[in-house]
Amino acid sequence: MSVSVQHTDFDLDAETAHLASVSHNVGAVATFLGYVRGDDALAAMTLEHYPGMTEKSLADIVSQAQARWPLLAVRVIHRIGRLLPGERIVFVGVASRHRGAAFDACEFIMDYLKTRAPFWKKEETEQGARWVDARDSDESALEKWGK
Amino acid sequence: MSVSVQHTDFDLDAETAHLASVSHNVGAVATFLGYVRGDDALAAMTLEHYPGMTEKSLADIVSQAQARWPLLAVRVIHRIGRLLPGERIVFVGVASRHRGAAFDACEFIMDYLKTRAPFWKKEETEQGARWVDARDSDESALEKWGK
Amino acid sequence: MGIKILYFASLRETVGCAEEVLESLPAGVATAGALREWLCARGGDWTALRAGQAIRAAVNQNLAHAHTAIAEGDEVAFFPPVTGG
Amino acid sequence: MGIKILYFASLRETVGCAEEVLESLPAGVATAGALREWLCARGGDWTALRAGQAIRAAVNQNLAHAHTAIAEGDEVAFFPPVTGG
Repeated sequence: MSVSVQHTDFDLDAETAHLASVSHNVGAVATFLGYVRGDDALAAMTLEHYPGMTEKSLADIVSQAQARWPLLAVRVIHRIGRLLPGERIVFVGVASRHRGAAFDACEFIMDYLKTRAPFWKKEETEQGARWVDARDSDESALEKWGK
Repeated sequence: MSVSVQHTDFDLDAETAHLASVSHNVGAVATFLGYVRGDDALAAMTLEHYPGMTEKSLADIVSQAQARWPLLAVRVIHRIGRLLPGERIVFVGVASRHRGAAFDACEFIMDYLKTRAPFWKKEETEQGARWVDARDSDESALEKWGK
Repeated sequence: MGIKILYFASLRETVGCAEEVLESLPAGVATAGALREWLCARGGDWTALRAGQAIRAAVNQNLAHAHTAIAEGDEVAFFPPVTGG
Repeated sequence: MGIKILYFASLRETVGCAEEVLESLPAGVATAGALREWLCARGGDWTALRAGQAIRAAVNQNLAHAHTAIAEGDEVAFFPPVTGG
């Protein structure tokens, strides 16, 4: 398990190659990449977080996933600071023997991250800056995991 | 939509960057990578396919996914020929506005590919060569898509 | 026109044939299932196509059922359950 | 020991404070919910913490409920619903 919170972008090829290389039993790697959408003349997005709690909550989310599925490796990278449209915000990668566990755990981690990890987005547009509202659909996405 | 059946490996960074770049509305890219597992002293895996039908069935699977979810881009790459343990067999990447559609469509495409696309795997081990048996769990994985 | 028949994977190896062309559809054979029975009746290795064996069929590169109609000019394929991905 | 209180995102901007330290827990305040009410009672911008506003709390960096106990030495944070990912 490995969790990073960082300003810089990441090397997708290297991250994925590492997930696949942890064991000769890896048959499946599911990944998720979240991007800054260029909606509504968005100029930039700034991500604030709660240092200390962020790493702790991400590690806890990953532990929950590892308790539910037979995972061989998990990697979570979340960027902070000012990001431009098209830039990557988040990476979740999960390696497992078979695809079912990899897909489920990757989506589970994203659903929990979206509602439990202390990150906040502020959008800059020509009309000024505004904090992004939480989406009800993110909270309801948790229901499929039975909690 | 873009489907490739090829002997060569692929550039994950370039494929993912392309999926993310098709529209400024892309907020989510879900991907799946399948690998040759090094189980049971496996020396190599050879993938045979049905040229013509392969491309047609993959295009049909992708069309079904596009009819069910609001997708911005889909990419499927399936390798054929002789592959060694640790090598990548298949890539499915799906770009969408939000993560739910991207995750669902990516898993749907893999579940259909595993049971409908005409590929066959033959394993080489020290004990000789044998064709891989279809897994019942692959057929039952389709049930969650209501078909 | 005739009819082209393709075999793949373990079935191709068992019957020792990747592709054959029948000059015309055998008498009384109008479906993928009937063609399979006709091929099975050749005996020997061809009994790998007998009822109960897990063999799939495609007609003109679309997955088919036993009752899928076939006609002169069609491409019919027989193969074991797929294992790609 | 005292108690450290952190504010994040829109709430941080509204109350104009990222972090403060109370020298001791206010009298009668023993839960995250009670601390929130005590802060709200400051009035003005602090009423952003009033009941009904979507504000979350964490105690010692774990998500908390209104009834979560707090004690001297704890780190308590208040913030709007998270929007990362």
